[in-house]
Parts: sequence; structure tokens; C-alpha cells
Amino acid sequence: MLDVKKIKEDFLIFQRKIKGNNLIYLDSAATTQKPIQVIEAISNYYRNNNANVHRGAYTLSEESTMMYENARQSAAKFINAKSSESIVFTRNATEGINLVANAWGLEYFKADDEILLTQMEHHSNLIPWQLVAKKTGAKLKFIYLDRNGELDLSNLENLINEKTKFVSLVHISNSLGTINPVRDIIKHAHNYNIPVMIDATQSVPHTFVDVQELDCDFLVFSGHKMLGPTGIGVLYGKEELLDKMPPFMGGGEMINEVHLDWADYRSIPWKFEAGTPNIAGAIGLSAAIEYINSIGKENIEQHGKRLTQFAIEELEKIDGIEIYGPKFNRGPLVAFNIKNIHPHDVSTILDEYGVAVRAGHHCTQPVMQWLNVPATVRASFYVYNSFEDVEVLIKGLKKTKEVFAGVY
Amino acid sequence: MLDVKKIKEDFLIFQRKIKGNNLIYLDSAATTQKPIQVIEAISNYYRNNNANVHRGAYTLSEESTMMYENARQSAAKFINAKSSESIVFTRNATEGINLVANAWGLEYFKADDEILLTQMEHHSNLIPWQLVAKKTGAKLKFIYLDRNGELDLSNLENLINEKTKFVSLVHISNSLGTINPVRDIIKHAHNYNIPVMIDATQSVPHTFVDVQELDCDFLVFSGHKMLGPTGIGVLYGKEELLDKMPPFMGGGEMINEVHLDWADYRSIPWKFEAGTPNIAGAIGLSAAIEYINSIGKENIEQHGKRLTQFAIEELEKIDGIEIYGPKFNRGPLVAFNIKNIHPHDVSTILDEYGVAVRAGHHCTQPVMQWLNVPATVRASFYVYNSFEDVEVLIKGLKKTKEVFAGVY
Amino acid sequence: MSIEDLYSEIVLEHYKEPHNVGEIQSPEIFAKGFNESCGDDIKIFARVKDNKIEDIKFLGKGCAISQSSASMMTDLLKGKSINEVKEFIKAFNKKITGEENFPEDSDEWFELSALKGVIKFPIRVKCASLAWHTLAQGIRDYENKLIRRNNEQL
Amino acid sequence: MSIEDLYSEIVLEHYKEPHNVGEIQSPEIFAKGFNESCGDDIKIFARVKDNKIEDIKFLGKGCAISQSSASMMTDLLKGKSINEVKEFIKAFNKKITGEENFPEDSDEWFELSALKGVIKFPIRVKCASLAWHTLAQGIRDYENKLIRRNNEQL
Ligand SMILES: Cc1ncc(COP(=O)(O)O)c(C=O)c1O
Ligand SMILES: Cc1ncc(COP(=O)(O)O)c(C=O)c1O
Repeated sequence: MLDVKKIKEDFLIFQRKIKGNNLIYLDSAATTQKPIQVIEAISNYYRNNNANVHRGAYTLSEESTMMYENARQSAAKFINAKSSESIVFTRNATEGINLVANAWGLEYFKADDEILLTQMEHHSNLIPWQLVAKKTGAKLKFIYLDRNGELDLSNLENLINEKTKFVSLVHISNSLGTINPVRDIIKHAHNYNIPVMIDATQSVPHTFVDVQELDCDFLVFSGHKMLGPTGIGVLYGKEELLDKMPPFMGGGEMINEVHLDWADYRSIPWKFEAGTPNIAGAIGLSAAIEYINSIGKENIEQHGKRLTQFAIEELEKIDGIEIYGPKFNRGPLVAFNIKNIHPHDVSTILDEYGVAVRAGHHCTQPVMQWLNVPATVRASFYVYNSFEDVEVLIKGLKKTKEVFAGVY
Repeated sequence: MLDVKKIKEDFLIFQRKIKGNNLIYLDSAATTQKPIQVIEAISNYYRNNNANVHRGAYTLSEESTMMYENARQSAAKFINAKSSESIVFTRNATEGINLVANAWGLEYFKADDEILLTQMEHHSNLIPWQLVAKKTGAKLKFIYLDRNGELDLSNLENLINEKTKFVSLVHISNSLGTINPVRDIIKHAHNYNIPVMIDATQSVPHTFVDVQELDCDFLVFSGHKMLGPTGIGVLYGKEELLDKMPPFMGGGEMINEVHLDWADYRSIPWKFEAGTPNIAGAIGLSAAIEYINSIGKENIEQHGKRLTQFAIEELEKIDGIEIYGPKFNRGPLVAFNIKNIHPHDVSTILDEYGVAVRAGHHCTQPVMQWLNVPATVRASFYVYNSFEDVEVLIKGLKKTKEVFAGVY
Repeated sequence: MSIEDLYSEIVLEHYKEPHNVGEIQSPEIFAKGFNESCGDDIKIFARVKDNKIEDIKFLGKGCAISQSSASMMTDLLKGKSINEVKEFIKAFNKKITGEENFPEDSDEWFELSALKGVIKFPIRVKCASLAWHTLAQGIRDYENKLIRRNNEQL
Repeated sequence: MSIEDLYSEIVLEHYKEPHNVGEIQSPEIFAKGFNESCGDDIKIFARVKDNKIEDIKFLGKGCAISQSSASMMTDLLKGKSINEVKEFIKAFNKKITGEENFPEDSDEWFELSALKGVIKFPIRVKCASLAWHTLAQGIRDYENKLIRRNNEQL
């Protein structure tokens, strides 16, 4: 069990009042709050070690280079990557996916090649492929959802075939909570030598993701969804695949020898990091990893499961609530709607109680189309959430129903 | 005159000792130090307002959206852009250039079109165009340097012609200090309806840059070189040009309507900001702008000019020092070499005195080739530098010569 | 300021049974609107005769604020001249953003002032004004079309 | 630890007049090295006869540390067998990174131990080892070529 009360003390934002109430933050799937340890790691870097990396011969520059590269090592260790050379720092998960879609896709896709995605992808794992498909003539194929909001894999034998050149899919859905059997899908794709990218944005913060065990070829996640700062994310790629990719962006830091008419690029991962990187961001991410490790991934996973289960049980007691996504074995979030009340209105009323939930399509409009709703309310949990938080949510939902009593 | 002593108090890093000495930081052209006001703006955001932007209906999300969009407005005002819709937040200047090279270049360049750059571009304004030229068959042309390290514009009539489809050049050179007559070049290019991008990375921190007065079509700069955090930069573009560009990256936040097979993009500037942005970075940048405004751009410019002039005068007194770049009217930096001593060795010895200078090619290898040196030493100045800082530099250089006395 | 001021009886009644919902075949005025911040959309149709809004309807899914606002708007603007409508939209925008007060003793504004509570919820202003912005866009398109047609006839 | 320990007399003498600077025509061993952190480069040439380094030269611009290290390295390795050279490179790498101490009373290591000061300047270790890494690469290429040639003759 997590000592949530103690953990909450590290997050100073919970000292704030929202319209006179305690903040009940249930939108961690969008972005998490930051512990003081992360905030201070960033401040301390700026106060003591700030300099540009990789090219200075003076003390500060040496220190900041070391801190930046140590952050890369700690990110590598966090997902059990073989080497830190397979870790590229990006702005966020989205940039990691765009990097691969461009640097791999534009290089290796031809007309009528197939890219396999799923119906539950976040826009970040859909639009980049639409753009690349348009440029190369490749076609998008989809694994569709079954009635439970899980992937319908009955047709996988047909979906993955000689035409398939790439598979990219989400590990844990941010709108349904579904946990996908990515390991099986990777195995299957590898039978055809097809590289697979995993969007682990919602899984890495909550569960131990081991890239060697999964044997995924690429994997992305965002720092800001795991207690880290905004503006930093990670692209993991197998070294031999990253080596085979041309650079995505050009500029300083990513080159060896430059002439007006040609240039020789640096080795991976630096080849993919053009310009001054988000140094403080990487250092903040590394502090977040340390914080997560100090709590323990297993504890975090258990805690998320318990809260989610409790929330679902309590929600089910309320009349007129529809819950979306699989019943069992799901990520630490729950999406739902109250009959006849728009999610936006639910969110506004909950805010009066200090409860922050997301109302919207959660950047997964195809899932909304599938659910046949314009939007949903989503409550998502992390280490600082308690069972009382869920109780306040439930109270707020009951109040919402009262406000809309005439309509309901 | 700047009250440097008072300013220095805002920069806590100067309380540090480097090998027992006060830190004399002369590498601001690589990245500047950060005042406490910027560091606290970031901390305060995480402590009080942190949430994802644009899609939440609760208080924190509303606050963070407002702070993020206010930062956009303050960036717009800082360069006198007509509207904040013409401001795209990027990771750094490099990403801004890559964005335009890709979204404009891949869309509008054909084989044998010409892209005009200069011989003094930072790698960040060279490699992206090399990559686009390779993809489109367009050709790179260059304005070369004259003996003084200034652009040789005698041939401009020939260099800008019907084949020219884009001009991109640096405002102030980071390796020579040259200030280019960008306004004249823009006017000339506009006679042929050719869009011009200005790399203002070294000018925006030091001098008032007015995009409307320059009439440039695009302009980029980096937050970390103007007291702001790492991981945030600005691309300015005229609205009508940004409108005509397809998105660079795809993902969340940049779309309206999404289906599995098509998507409708948001309006500018959000169309170009895929995924969760560096929210804290934008807020930190906005605090940096406030700090700069409180000192006053004119004062900063004057201060930089005085320090540079003083440094050049003192350097000239040392036997065997060669100074590079124009004699007069230059940016706040000076590059030089001591005869027979490698810049790397100079930098190591200066570090013993707490003096941080850059030794290297400053991401402008073509300039090094032109100077016919492998590298140079560069001292660059900002608001926290004093005349005494220059004196310590000079003392360190004299000591360097002593160490190498036998060689020299 | 409590949540009941935002969700007043009038707002909720319009939300429950919005007026003027539906399509108009080959309308003179048509526009689609989109609320970027929540993903809701709306379509507005209007029939123009003798420079007057003869009929006006809307379609779309949305929250209580946007639905009731569209419902009241269509009620109110029916029968007005294009110029009156344009003025009214301007006036509404000023009131909903708090730039001007809602008039206290105007019959015309009586129902609409039920939206007053929105002013205290800046993020919901977009919901309240979605229908109005969309109609304004439709009128602009309509007038541009008229101008083009006139030019072609010259 | 002062700066004079880094720039010792021996280092500066080798920097002033480096030994074995030049090219070797059609060398058995050749490699180019590049120091990513400062942009310096080096070329190493060696003539091999009877599995021994008969001659070795280098070309390149660089700092006092990298130049003197290359100068001393070429002095020392001339005449050694390929295997001895490989062992020596390994030993040097361990010493320059501080993993092992420089031997106190070895004639062979006497000059090289002038580079001892580098250990305290981690960022300069790359300068000191550039020539050594480059030669190691050249030897790997050379041995691979031999293996390929042998295979072809089989
Ligand atoms: C003139 C110029 N352009 C572009 C850049 C690239 O800036 P960044 O690394 O922040 O993208 C620099 C920074 O070194 C520069 O000096
Ligand atoms: C499953 C999933 N993928 C990708 C993303 C995109 O993350 P970011 O906006 O940090 O790039 C998100 C975040 O909402 C997500 O939940």
C-alpha cells in the first residue's frame, strides 16, 4: 500500500484551494503533478550547473553534459534498454512517433505498403501515419475494437501480411483503459520481420515496461505524464534500426563534419537531437525516475488498480452512469458518462468541488465515434490519489445529477 | 549603464566557485545563465497551476492554458508581431528552421529551384536545407564572405533571381559577430516575391528586433540564449504564409476533427504544435522577456557593445593574438586565437581561473574552413558581465601564454 | 456565485427541449461551427426572404450552455433583418464576455440574461458564443456570395 | 594539481615538435579519427612487415594533449608486434581513464606518464586517447582485411 498522505506532501500543489476546496486531481493521464524533488532538480541545475552541452571544455559545460548524459542512462535503465545509445530525447511522445514515421517511414515505405495501427490510437499515433501515408502512398490498416473495447485479434493473420511494413500501437489506451497484448502482437509481426513501435505513454508511468523482454523495435513515452517536466520525452529504438535511419531534423549537435554542400552525421542517439536539447527537462525527468523508483513500480501499479476498481464499483452504484472500456484488467483510469448530461457540464460542476477531471474526446476521436458519444468524462489516477479522492468525485457526480434533476 | 553588480545578484550561479575562483561566464552565445525570476516562474507554475493545456474545463487547466497563451502574446509583443497567431512555440531555433524547411520547402520547392543561404550560417541554418535540397532536387546557393568577414553583396543581383525560391540567413553571426544588413536583403528578395527567413538567435537577446519593420517572412530564436529555460524557442511567421503550410508533425492538440482515414487541422499557430507543448518552458520564456524588458533592450545593446569594444582593445595589446570578424559594428562576442596554442588548451587553462569561454567551431565549420583554422576561442557577453570579467579573461590569456612559453 | 447561477432554470429548460432544432433544405445561410476546446460542433441553417431571417434552425450535440444558447438565439433572431441580426450578435458578444452588462429591463434580453452566469466561467464563454460566432460566419459567407453575384451581373 | 601538471615539459616539447608527423604511401594500416567534442581530427598511417609495425606516422591538427599523445605513441609503438601494440593500447586506455596507475619505474612508460595530469581533466581524456582509439580502429580494419583475404584464398 502506498502512503498517499506522505506522498501528497511532496506535491505542493495540493496545498492550493480550488474554489475553497482541496484540489482533487484526477487528470494524471493528461499530465501528472510534480513532486518537489523534480522541481528542485530543475532549479538546482539552473542555479549551479547551467551551460550548454557537448561542446565546452570548461567545468560547467562538463557538468551539464555529464548530467544530461546521466539522465539518458537513467531513462535507459528505467525501461531496461540495452544501452543508452538507444535513447533519443524528444519533446514528448508525439515527437518520438513523428520522428520514426518520418525518418523510418519516408525512407522505407512505398506505395501500397501497409501500416498497421489500431482503432484506439491516440491522435499522436494516428496523424503522423496519415501524413506519411499521404506522402508515400502507403495505406493505413487498423485492428478494430470488439464489444468490450479490446482489440479484435481474430483477424490478425490477415492484417499482418507481406504488404505490412510497420506496426504501431498503444500499450494502454488513454480513453478506454484497455491493456493491449503487445507482446503477442510483436511476436507475430516479427515472424514477418515487421518492426513494431509501442506507444507506452500511459504504461511506462504505471507498470514496469521492459523493452528487451517485449522485444519492441521502438517505444515512446512522455516525461510530463510520469511526474517529470513538460518538454521532454523519450524515443527508444533498437540500435541497429536507429542506425539505419536518416536524421529527422538537422542542425547543431547532431553532426561531425560540415561543409557547405555536405555533412557527416554523428552517431546515434545524437544524430536525432538537433540543436540545443531540453537539458533541464532531461535532468527533471531523471529526478522523476528516481522518485518513481523510490516508491516502486509494483506498488504504483497495485495502487492504480485498487483505486480504479473502487471507482468503478462506486460509479456503478449511481443510476444512469455508463462506464466505457473493459471490465477487468485495465489501466488506472475510468471513462464514463451520465445520461443526458454533457461531460463538459459534469466537469464544470465537479470543478466547484475542487475535482479536476477531463471532459472531451481525449485525443481519441475514433474511439468516441466507436462509442457513439461526442465526449466522455475521464478520471485517471496516480500515486498522490487516495480512496477519499474517489469519494469526493462520487459526491460531486451526485450533486451534478441534482443540478440537472429536471433534465435527467 | 547597467548596474551589473545588482543584476548579478539575480543569477545565483555566480555564488558558485569554479576551482576556487569566482565564475566568469563568457559563453552566453551558447546559452545564457538564468535569473531567479525565471527559475521561480517555472517552479511556481509547477507548484500552483500545473495542468495540461487547451482541453480541460477545470480551474487548473484554464489557468495553465491562459498562462501558456499569455506567454505566446508576450513573445509576439517582444518582436512586435502583428498577432500572437503568428508565434509558434518550438524546442529551439533549430526546430523552427527545420519546421519551415520541411513544411514550406517540401511543399513548394522543385528540382533546380535555388535556396540562398550564406557562408556564415550556423549548422542549424545549413543542414536542414541540405536535407530538403536532397529530397527536392533544389540547389543551395551561398552569399560568400569578404575579407572582413562580412557578406559580399556585390553579386546579389545574380544570386537572387527567378530560380531563387527561398532566402534564409543569420542576423548576427555567432562565430564572427558580423551584423548582416538583413533589411536590405529582405527588400531585395521581396522584389522577386521570395520569402526570407531570419535566424535571429543571436540578435533577439541583444537588440530590438521588429518583425514588421524588417518585413521578414519567418524568424526564429531560442529561449535559452535570452535568459529563458532550455527546450523552448519561437518561430515567427507571417500569418498568410503559415496558413499556406501543411503541418510539420501530427498528433494531439493540433487537430479539429479526426477520423481513421482523414483529419482536419486546427488553425495556426496550433496546427504546428503537435502533442503536449513545453508549457513550463513557455512560461519561463515569458518571465525572461519580462526581465529583459525591465533592463531595457537599448541598455543591453549598449552594454554589449562597450564590453566587446573593451575586450577587443585589450586583446589587441596581447602579442600573437589574432581576432576574427569585422572591426566595427559587431555583436557582443569576440572570437580569436593565440598563435600556436590550440583553443581547447586555452579554454582548459582559463577554466582554472573560473573563466568559461567556448573553444571550438561554434557549429559553423564552413566559417572555420574560411578562416583556415580548426577552431577558435570565443568570449561572448550578456547583462551579467562586467569590465572586470574581461580583465580576468585577459589575465588568464597572459597566463596561458606563460604556460606555453616554450612553444610560443 | 454558485453553480445554480450557471445552470439556471431557463438554461436547463432550453437544454432539455431546445427550440428550432432541425435542418432547412437549401438554406440561404449555412455555417458549421466547432469548439476547439471541447470538440463540440454545430450547424446553423437560415432561410432569408426580403433581407429578413424568415426561418432559422440548428443541429449539433453539445453541452447545456451551448445548446440553450443556440435555442434562445434562434428564437430571438427569427423575423429580424440581417442588419438587426448583425447588431444583435455584436451586442451579445459584448455581454457574454463581460464587456457590457446584460440589460436589466429589456424583454428581448430577458431570457438570454439567464446566460449571465457564464461570465464567471471564462472557459465556458466559448460554449455560449459558439452558435453566435457560427451564425456570424454564415452571414459573412452569404453577403460575400451576394456581392460576387452582383459583380457578375455587372 | 595545477595546470602545469597537465601541460608538463614533456607534453609541451612533443607539442612543439611532434615526432613522426607525415604520411606513409600505401600503408598497411590507416585510420581517421574524430573527436566529437572539439572537432579535431587525426590520420594514422602504419607500415607492417612480418607482423611488426615497421613505421608509423600521423597527421592532424589538435591540442597539446592530443598532439603530444600521438607523438609519444608513435615513438613507442614503432618496432612492436601487432599483438604487443594491441596490448599496449589496452593498457594505455586503462591508465588514462584512471582505472590503473601509470607504472612508476618503467622506462617504457616514463614519457607517457607525463599525460598523468589528464586524468584530473575528464573532458580532456578524449584528447589524450584520440590517437590510440584511431590506431585501434586501423588495426581492426587491417586484421579484418587479412581474414577476408585468407578466406578468399581458401
Ligand atoms: C546563429 C545561431 N543560429 C542557430 C543556433 C541554434 O540554436 P539552438 O541550438 O538553440 O537551436 C545558434 C546557437 O548556437 C546560433 O548561434
Ligand atoms: C496513449 C497516448 N499516446 C500519446 C500521447 C501524447 O502524449 P504527448 O502529448 O505528451 O506527446 C498521450 C497523451 O495524451 C497518450 O495518452
